[in-house]
Amino acid sequence: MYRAKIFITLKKSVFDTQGQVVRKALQALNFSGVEDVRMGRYIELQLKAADRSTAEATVRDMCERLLVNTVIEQYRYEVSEA
Amino acid sequence: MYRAKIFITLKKSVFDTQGQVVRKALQALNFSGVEDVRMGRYIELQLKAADRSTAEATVRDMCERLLVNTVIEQYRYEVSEA
Amino acid sequence: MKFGVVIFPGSNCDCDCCRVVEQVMEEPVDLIWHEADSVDGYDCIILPGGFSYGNYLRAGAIASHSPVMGAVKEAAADGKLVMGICNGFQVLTEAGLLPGVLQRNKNLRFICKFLHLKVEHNKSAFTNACSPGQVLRIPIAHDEGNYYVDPKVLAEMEEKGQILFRYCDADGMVSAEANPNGSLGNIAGICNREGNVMGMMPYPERSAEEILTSADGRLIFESVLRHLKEL
Amino acid sequence: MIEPKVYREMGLNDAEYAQIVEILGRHPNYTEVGMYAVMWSEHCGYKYSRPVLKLFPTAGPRVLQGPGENAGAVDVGDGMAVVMKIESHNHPSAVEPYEGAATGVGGIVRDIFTMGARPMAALNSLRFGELSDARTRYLFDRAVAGIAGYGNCIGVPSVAGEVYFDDCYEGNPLINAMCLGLVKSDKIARSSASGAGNSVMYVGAKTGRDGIHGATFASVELSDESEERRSPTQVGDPFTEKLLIEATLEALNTGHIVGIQDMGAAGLTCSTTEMAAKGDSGMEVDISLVPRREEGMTPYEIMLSESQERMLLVAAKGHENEVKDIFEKWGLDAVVIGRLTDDGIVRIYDNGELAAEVPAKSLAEDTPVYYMEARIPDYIAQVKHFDKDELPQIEDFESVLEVLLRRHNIASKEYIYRQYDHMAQINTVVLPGSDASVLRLKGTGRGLAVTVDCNSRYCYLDPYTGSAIAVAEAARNVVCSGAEPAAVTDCLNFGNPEKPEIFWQFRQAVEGISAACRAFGVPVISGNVSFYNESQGVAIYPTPAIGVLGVIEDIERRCTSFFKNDGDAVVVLGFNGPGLDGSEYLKAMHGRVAGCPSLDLDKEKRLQACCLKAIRSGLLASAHDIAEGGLAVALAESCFNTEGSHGVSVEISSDGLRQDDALFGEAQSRILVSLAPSKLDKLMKLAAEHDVPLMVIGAVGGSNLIIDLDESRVIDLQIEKIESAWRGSIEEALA
Ligand SMILES: Nc1ncnc2c1ncn2[C@@H]1O[C@H](COP(=O)(O)OP(=O)(O)O)[C@@H](O)[C@H]1O
Ligand SMILES: [Mg+2]
Repeated sequence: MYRAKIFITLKKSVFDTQGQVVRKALQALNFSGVEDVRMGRYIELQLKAADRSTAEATVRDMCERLLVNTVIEQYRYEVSEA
Repeated sequence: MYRAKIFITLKKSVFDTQGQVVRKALQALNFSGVEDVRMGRYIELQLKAADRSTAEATVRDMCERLLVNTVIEQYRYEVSEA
Repeated sequence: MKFGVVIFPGSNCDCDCCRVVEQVMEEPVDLIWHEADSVDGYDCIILPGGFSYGNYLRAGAIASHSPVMGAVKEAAADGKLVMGICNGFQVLTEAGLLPGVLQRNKNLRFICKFLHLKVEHNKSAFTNACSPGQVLRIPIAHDEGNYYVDPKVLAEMEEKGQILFRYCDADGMVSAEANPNGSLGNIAGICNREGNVMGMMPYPERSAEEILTSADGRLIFESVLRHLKEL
Repeated sequence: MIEPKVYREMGLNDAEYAQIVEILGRHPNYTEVGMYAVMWSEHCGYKYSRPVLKLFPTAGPRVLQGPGENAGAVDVGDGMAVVMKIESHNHPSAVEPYEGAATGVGGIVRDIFTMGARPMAALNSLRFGELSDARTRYLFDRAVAGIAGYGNCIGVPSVAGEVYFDDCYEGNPLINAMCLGLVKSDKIARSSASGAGNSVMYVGAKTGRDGIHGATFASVELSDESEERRSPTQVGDPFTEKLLIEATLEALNTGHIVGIQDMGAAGLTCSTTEMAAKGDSGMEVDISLVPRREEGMTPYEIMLSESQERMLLVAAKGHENEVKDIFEKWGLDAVVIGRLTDDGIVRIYDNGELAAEVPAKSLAEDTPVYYMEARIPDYIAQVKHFDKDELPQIEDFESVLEVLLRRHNIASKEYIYRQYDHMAQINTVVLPGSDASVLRLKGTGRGLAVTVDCNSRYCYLDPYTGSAIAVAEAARNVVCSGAEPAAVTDCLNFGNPEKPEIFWQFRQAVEGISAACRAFGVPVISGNVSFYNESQGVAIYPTPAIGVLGVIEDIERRCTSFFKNDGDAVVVLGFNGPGLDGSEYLKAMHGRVAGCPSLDLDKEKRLQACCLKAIRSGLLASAHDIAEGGLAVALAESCFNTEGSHGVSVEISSDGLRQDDALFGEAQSRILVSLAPSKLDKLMKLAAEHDVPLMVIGAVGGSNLIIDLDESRVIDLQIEKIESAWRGSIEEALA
């Protein structure tokens, strides 16, 4: 059993409209030194795999095929034994 | 300048509807060994702070006051120098 | 009886509420800007539906920190009536004025449709013009209306009569099939322990005129007026 | 001196480049070439379509603004005007369906409030491949979610629309968004900028490197290359759009705004040159003042950026601060970036340094125009060869009806409109699901009926007739709701116009639309052209989506398509005839797309007049256009009512037609109505007056759909059962 953590963010070239609004909201709450807020998604899952590198390949495949909208998003992941 | 990464997930006691849907979708794509998919949010931001421990305290404060709904969500964060 | 309808950036049902209060109920109403620091002089404050701050981050989260919400909290503590409709309900839970949270609909999609609500009891400021168990035909339109609250809190809410509306079928049966969004206990509307702050996901102002195929939503506004007149 | 490779890549040919050199009397710089290239693209400059579009009738007693502005406008009484337009967002949606569809909504909504009108309703017209294809399911689901995500957030109800599924759209889906808004007739805002010395202001979201080449991108076929070109995809920010709506309407209300234009395709280039050209003005702008969210942007990038949710406006000198204060109150940037001049030249400075200097009209008005060759495509002769008698007879009409009701082109579209807030602003008095949606005009006793329609299979078989049918059907839908058609907006989706066969389709379609509009006396007040809808060199069916707005004089006399009372008489009003050509039945049961649909404009006009009169006189309980799936499907659809379904029982005879044609044929100019039997006499009289045939075929009642054909019972199905099949079909396909 492996545990994967997947971090998905908008590509740098894509404008993060949510992040902008959240930054302003934080500033309005007097968190004045905040900058460059990027809103992303975070997925945790468990998967069965023969070994770590198979697990990693599977996670990458899942990201490409379903979890990530690769037109506008980028991702990275960490796989560890569960 | 510090960079914070914030990971927000639903508390274990709260049913993760979206996670369920995604697990089923993955299984439909023949990712059969997948279990326990949890969908969360991931926020990256930069902040000015006198030192690391102030930065950490500020991030915690942001989470408690705005970024996290502590009725159903839990969070953890990592702060590093940017 | 003076009503105030709050406008947050992104509110979009403020005009609908005003129309119903002014044209249908024939009572005076003002719009209140989100930066206002006082809501004095209003007997009932309405937080309208819409997408305050685009519902970015979480529905209602950013609006719940608006300056006006400080004033709304004070008014609520003074016993003034506060009612949140749809996004307004989300703002009230985020602000801590009502217990629980509104999560994404179980089907993960926005749902707009007419459905039925069962009025749990008529002992509240918001339901006294209804009969207990009355079935109202009212529409919903939301993405995040799936009510959740800690089971312990729920038990207490049930006991204190804080549940005001539940989704039901046309015959008043509260069933899983009649639950549009996965809400715990089919909950569609609640109030606080004191009974002066109410939140509901369905839109009473969208069903307050016969031409809109139902005028049942009027009963909510009528209840408020009755309550205020009896004070 | 610009390399030919560079301007060609931007979409200009050598002759066009030479023309630019002649206009300027020198070689253009890189920024200028970019500006000409986008403005002279088909998408902005209409270089292929303009001569053809001149055929449209555009005048009429109600018209306050015809084509040529951001949107058209018609008088709807009481000093109020409705502003309306439809626009395509096909290519962006093929790449990123959610954001593509969302920004499509954002763009059309801006066209409406730019005219000073409050957006009151959105519609959409969608085309996809078949839902059996996984990529299509993804495109469909995400595009619908994108329309919902954007429209719901800005509080503009999405009240109506249409969707068709056909393999021809698999590689090239269509997303057309339509919007209408309400404004006082004497408060319509315009995009012409005049008055030297007045200030040019930039308002709204900041500029980034989004969608550069968007307009030229829409003017080429989709290929692998566009995968790269697409890269910075535009993302929508509906929250900012909502603020922009409120701030713009409030600012226009001050009376200090002289001209206003949204920044859509070709961004600042388009808005600066078009506004100046329309007002016979020049303009000086310093782009270093443009609010931006990325560093190091070049003049080229700033002038061509298609970042969303931005507008350009001209404020009367001395009143800039009043305007600025309003935008700032709504949390938006508003910056004076330049001023108007009177020499007709647009000068772009970057920090005081001249970056571009071009005559406004040479970009915005004097664009090259091409008279393209048109040639009849080979397939036309083949599809015309259609001998009905060769079709095998099908005996089991019950199962045919069940198949048709499940066809995604016929099944309930509830899966889609459930996701749209269609009630915001509390005007929607006939909700989606009926032939047209009806909006009340608060405080007037009147209402509007709106719809958008196009059966593109008919248009493929015969672009002229098919397009005329699209107008007829949209108008008929509006009439069935009790409204008099008042205006048309059209979105012309076609393949590559440089191919003579495509250009032929295009011209035929415009001629067909024009003929129908003339016959019905309904002007075209706005529209949009989308070419290059091809993938791997194969074009989509010609798809001219037709939006029609109708006015209901007495909102109490509105009508829906649903049967209401047991015992009501069921009547076919109109002209029976052969209708298997291009029908859904022919495609679904025989796998054929063939024949030649037909339409008699004069009969259609009489039918619509008669039906409208009947509704206005309070005779009818329901009226439903007989369209895809023919009479049998129309009967079923009239039975299905969310407020309580009804059964129906009818007896018909095939009267010289094949039996399948009598049941499922799609002959035009027919309306299925129901009414109290006591009113039948009056309806017959009215029909006779209009010289419209009428056939009483049965009565509402029971819990089944029963059809006796030529005296034998061919269909007897439980409403409950067929209704749930019809309602659930699209959702099942996605599960
Ligand atoms: N098919 C058409 N029918 C009628 N008018 C059209 C058509 N296509 C374009 N127009 C009109 O031409 C003008 C320019 O169209 P367009 O470039 O799409 O507008 P925008 O500049 O808002 O994108 C508009 O007034 C539009 O209504
Ligand atoms: Mg425009």
